[in-house]
Amino acid sequence: MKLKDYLSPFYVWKRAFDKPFTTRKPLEDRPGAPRYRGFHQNDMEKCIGCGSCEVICQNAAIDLVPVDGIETTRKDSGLRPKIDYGRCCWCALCVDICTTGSLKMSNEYIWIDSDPEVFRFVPGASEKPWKNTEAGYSQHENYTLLNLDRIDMPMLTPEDSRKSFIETVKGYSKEEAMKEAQRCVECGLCVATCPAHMDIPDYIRAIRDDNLDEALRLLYDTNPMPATCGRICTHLCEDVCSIGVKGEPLAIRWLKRYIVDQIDDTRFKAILRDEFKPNGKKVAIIGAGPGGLSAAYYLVTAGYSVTIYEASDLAGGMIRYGVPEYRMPYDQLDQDINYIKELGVEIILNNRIGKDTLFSDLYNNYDALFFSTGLNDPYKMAIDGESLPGVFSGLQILDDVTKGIKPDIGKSVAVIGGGNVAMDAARTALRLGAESTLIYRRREEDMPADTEEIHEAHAEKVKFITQAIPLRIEKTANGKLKFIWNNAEMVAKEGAARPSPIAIEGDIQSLEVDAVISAIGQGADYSFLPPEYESKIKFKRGKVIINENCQTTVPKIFAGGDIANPTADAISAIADGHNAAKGIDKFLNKK
Amino acid sequence: MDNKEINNTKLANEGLSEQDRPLFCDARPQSYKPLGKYVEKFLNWARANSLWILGYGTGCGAIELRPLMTARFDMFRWGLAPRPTPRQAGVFVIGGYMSVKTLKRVIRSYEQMQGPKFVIGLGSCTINGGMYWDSYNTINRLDHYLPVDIYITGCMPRPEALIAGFNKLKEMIKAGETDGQNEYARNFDWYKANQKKIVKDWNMPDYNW
Amino acid sequence: MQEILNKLIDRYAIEPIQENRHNQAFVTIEKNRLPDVLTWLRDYEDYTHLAFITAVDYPEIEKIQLTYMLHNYILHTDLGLRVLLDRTRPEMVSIHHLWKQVATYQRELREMFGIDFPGSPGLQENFALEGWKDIPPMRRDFDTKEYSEKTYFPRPGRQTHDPKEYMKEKLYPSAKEDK
Amino acid sequence: MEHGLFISIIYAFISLSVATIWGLLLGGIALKVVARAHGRFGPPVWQPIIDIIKNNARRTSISHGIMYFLGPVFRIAGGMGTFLFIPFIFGSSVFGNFSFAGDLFLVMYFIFFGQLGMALGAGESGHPYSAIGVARGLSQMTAFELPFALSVISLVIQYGTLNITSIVAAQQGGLLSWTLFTNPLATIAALISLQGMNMHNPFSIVIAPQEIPIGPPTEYHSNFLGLLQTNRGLFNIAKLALFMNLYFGGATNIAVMILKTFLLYMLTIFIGASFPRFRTEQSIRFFLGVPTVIGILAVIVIAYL
Repeated sequence: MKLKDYLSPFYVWKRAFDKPFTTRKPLEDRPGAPRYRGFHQNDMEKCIGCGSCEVICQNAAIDLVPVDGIETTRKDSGLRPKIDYGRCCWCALCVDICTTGSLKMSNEYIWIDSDPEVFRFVPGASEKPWKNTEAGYSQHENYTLLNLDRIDMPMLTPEDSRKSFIETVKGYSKEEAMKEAQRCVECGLCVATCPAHMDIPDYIRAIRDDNLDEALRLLYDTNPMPATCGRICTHLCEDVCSIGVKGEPLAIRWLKRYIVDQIDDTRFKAILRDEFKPNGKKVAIIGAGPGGLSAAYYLVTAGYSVTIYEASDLAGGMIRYGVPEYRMPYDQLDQDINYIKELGVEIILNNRIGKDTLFSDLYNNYDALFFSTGLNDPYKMAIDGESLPGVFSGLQILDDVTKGIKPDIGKSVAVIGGGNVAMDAARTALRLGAESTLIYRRREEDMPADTEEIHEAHAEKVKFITQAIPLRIEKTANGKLKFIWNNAEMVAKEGAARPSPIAIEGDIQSLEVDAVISAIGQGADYSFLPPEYESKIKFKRGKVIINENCQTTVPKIFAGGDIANPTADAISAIADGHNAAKGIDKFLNKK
Repeated sequence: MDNKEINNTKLANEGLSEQDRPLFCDARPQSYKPLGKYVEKFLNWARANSLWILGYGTGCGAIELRPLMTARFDMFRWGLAPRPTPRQAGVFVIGGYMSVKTLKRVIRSYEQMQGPKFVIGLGSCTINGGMYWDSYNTINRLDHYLPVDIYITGCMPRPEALIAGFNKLKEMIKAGETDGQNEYARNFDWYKANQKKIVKDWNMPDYNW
Repeated sequence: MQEILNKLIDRYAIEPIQENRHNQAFVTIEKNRLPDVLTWLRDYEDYTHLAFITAVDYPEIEKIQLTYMLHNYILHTDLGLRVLLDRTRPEMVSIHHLWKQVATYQRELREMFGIDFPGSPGLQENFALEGWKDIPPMRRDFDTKEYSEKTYFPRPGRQTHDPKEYMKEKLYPSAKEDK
Repeated sequence: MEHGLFISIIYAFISLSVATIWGLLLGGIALKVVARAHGRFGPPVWQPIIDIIKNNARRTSISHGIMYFLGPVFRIAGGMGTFLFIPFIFGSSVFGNFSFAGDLFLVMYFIFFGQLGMALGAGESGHPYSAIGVARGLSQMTAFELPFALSVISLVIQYGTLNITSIVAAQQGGLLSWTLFTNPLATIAALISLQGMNMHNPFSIVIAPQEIPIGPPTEYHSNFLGLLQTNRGLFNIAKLALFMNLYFGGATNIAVMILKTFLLYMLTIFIGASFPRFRTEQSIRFFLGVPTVIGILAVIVIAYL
């Protein structure tokens, strides 16, 4: 050994005169990194309680619990994640999966207690020191575990679609549907919103598992017209879809359609295994629309013998006569109706109650009555010139086209209104070879029509004139109609839910068209009800008052569909039909 | 044993052969009364400022104890020091999950420590199983087997959290709130029943001093 | 790699061969030929290093698959030898005479999968589980979650709600008696 | 011994207390100094005292038998014995301690005595690590005693007395009359064995905490450990005082004593913190090599030149 080997170790003492490495106060001086994953934070307002965090947690650390002050609404389950820090391993999968981005992690990491029971809290609700910490881990902008983009639905191009009545939407292929189904987080928020409370997550899972038979059974549990609803449903479910908070909601409607599209209708009976024992009781249904058909299905599967009285020459009601073929091909509607017929439901067509058969006869001959006659009496605009030739109602046009009559609308039309009927009428007019202009009192975002409808109408080059208050219709010298309106501005009124249009004085415009189609809504037609029943059944603002079993104030009479519910769409009518069937069953079995 | 109130309730010491029994402890642990108020206060101050940690890494959390000894954290300046033998140590840091096999050794080590002794449950696993909650061989909650004075949640907690935990433990010792030793003696039968339910081959004395 | 595989095919007519990477392959061989093949590989083909033995349980086909992973330090290639054992009474020839340290693996496999290696030293000693009485924990029909909940009593007080059911209860309780 | 017995006891008690506390503080200072070399702050200097209080305040303690019980007693008896026959401060009536003609031999015996007692006690605890530690400690001790004994023999020849007080008195003629300068070879041999006696690196294999948890005292706890720790302070200062007296001219007042023991202790720390650890056979080989040769040379030089 050299002398150097003995001396060099003493070099270590040089260190003694340098500044020590030690952090004096590690607790204060060493906070977590800006993206350190510490204890959770949750934005209570943003969170919708979908429970994706609970499902993804590998350690079963998350419970969903009700929290004071959080109400259950359509878009919010009212539950909030409660995290067990005796389980959590701070992997942040819950943050990455969060459908709203409300769940975050602070960079606080110190929590010490002598009681092991306290290490659970609801982030956002409990007052913790890290509740409002800025730094911490949150979802990365460009990275999410969710699939936010909807699988594109193959559609006809607007150029092609406006030329014919061929169905615009082509439907998903198997790959597309399974891919789309995989986006679902199975939170189940949609079930409460669906008027029929369909088992949406379950049938989407069945699609994912490629078990379409099971999926169809799930559909028929709550909805006997899936082919119809798969096309024209107002899909309230998609509005509340948790994926929709940050991205595009799941195409629940198209997935439903996919199930029915994939299964040959001849196999329905084998798959659904609808078996029932007739119980000898008879129920009459007025109106073969979705409400009536739905009630008929559930009644007949409960063993009742059901007769439907329909005034038109084909069943389907507003779905057949109010929805144009490019949205709702008639063969698909027939598929739904035929299955119900197959089960033994008798549909008597061309039989208008009050004219061909008396309401009192039905009342006396059947054990129970259900009517779901729908809204088929178009509202009047109540302006001058409304009765001029060339002024049609939207329903009239759609009805004519269904029946194969080509209405005389010329080369240009003005459609008044902003609902689905107005859209349908405008787009139908396009297909009949006319230029359509849509005129609406309020702004575009106020339109009651589905956004998809509005979007497609735009794509198909329907002209939109908004904030226009109709004044009158005049006949011009060259045989055309002149539609005159007053431009309006939107004024928010105190206490009103939405701003209302107020005419701007003097700002009057006009448009020359060949025809004017008014589609500003419809009312119910109760002319089939004899006065003695009409007086017994209670109404409110033109709608029948029913209880939760769809029972009217006359115990034996049940009602549902557009005439009773506020949403006035097919799925609500179907739900009413189902409820009425259950109500009738309860009512008749109690006796 | 220099303790007057010794209770000679004999233990069964099952699992030991007849000739081995006298070699091992056959008395139950005792409860101890604190000395006079001010004396105990002074002694508690000394206990709080000289915490010797049993350096037995029971789980992944043991790795969080190591940085404390480095120059960065320098735990010695708070009177903390690792101790290689349970006889001399006063704090048992349970570093996270404990398998059944480790639990057996931990029980033995804990009982060999001389009172007053303190237990720190480090990490989520000691509270409710943590990420090993559904494992066939790791326990879910530590407080069923040992009296735990404080828990530090985390998976794993950073060394800073461990420091905070020691600070809290010190405060509790100074306030005289930590009485794991007596709690263990009082609920001895309950702890033993829990331990024996898990540790299937109990081939050691019922109590290891 | 191909060379040794060809030799294996020639000498022992072993099929099928699954090649994972250019330097890694797996072959499935008969149970009673394994010691032969291992000895030959070790003594003549430079597969001197037994990296590990491991097992996979396949209840679907009622088999337990044992894999012996060999490494050649000269060519730096890995060769995995697979053996299928009957699941009801899994038993395998011990190879501790080839590699002494194998006894430890065999102890572990006996404990975790219940595979018997007659003659292996210390086979009945505890490995990680002391006094285990249930079915071997690595068998696929062993439900570890259920066992854990039964044995280690998780902390009570946890309760969760399903958003779907909860919303039903809150928003449309009338439909409760559905289905 | 001009005082009565009672006074002597009181003086011895005071002397012991001051020495123990100073020894413990020195230990604390050493911890702090070493911590600086590690780049950290280290515990407070009174940490060893707190540790002793804590250990004595332990509620339970386990005995493994009579010898086990006596181990720490032997140890502290060795420490006290060593200390009480060394003049802590030369000429002081309180710190002068006991002195008689052959006290150098007695002190050297006491240095061994504690370790042997400890070895017996630790052996009875039955812990294998204790046994390993004891084996290592005793074999290392025999090795470092050899150069120290040679150095002392050289001193005895040089001063012609076995009385420490006389040796200190002989060095009182200024700096150059210290043994350090009059007999440098003996001093060097003794300083090397001091490093081993204090069990600082590179001779710390005995307590090697990483390999054999803490060595001989593995099983010692509570009051037993408290006693051992008290002795560590006392025995340390006793050895330092002995070296101060034999080689560095002793101390005539408390300030000089503090300065000299401090510097002497820092020397061992200075070396200890720099070097890694020898294995047992390495350290034995080391002590029986160069230091022993230096010791023999010291004896030869003093005796025959």
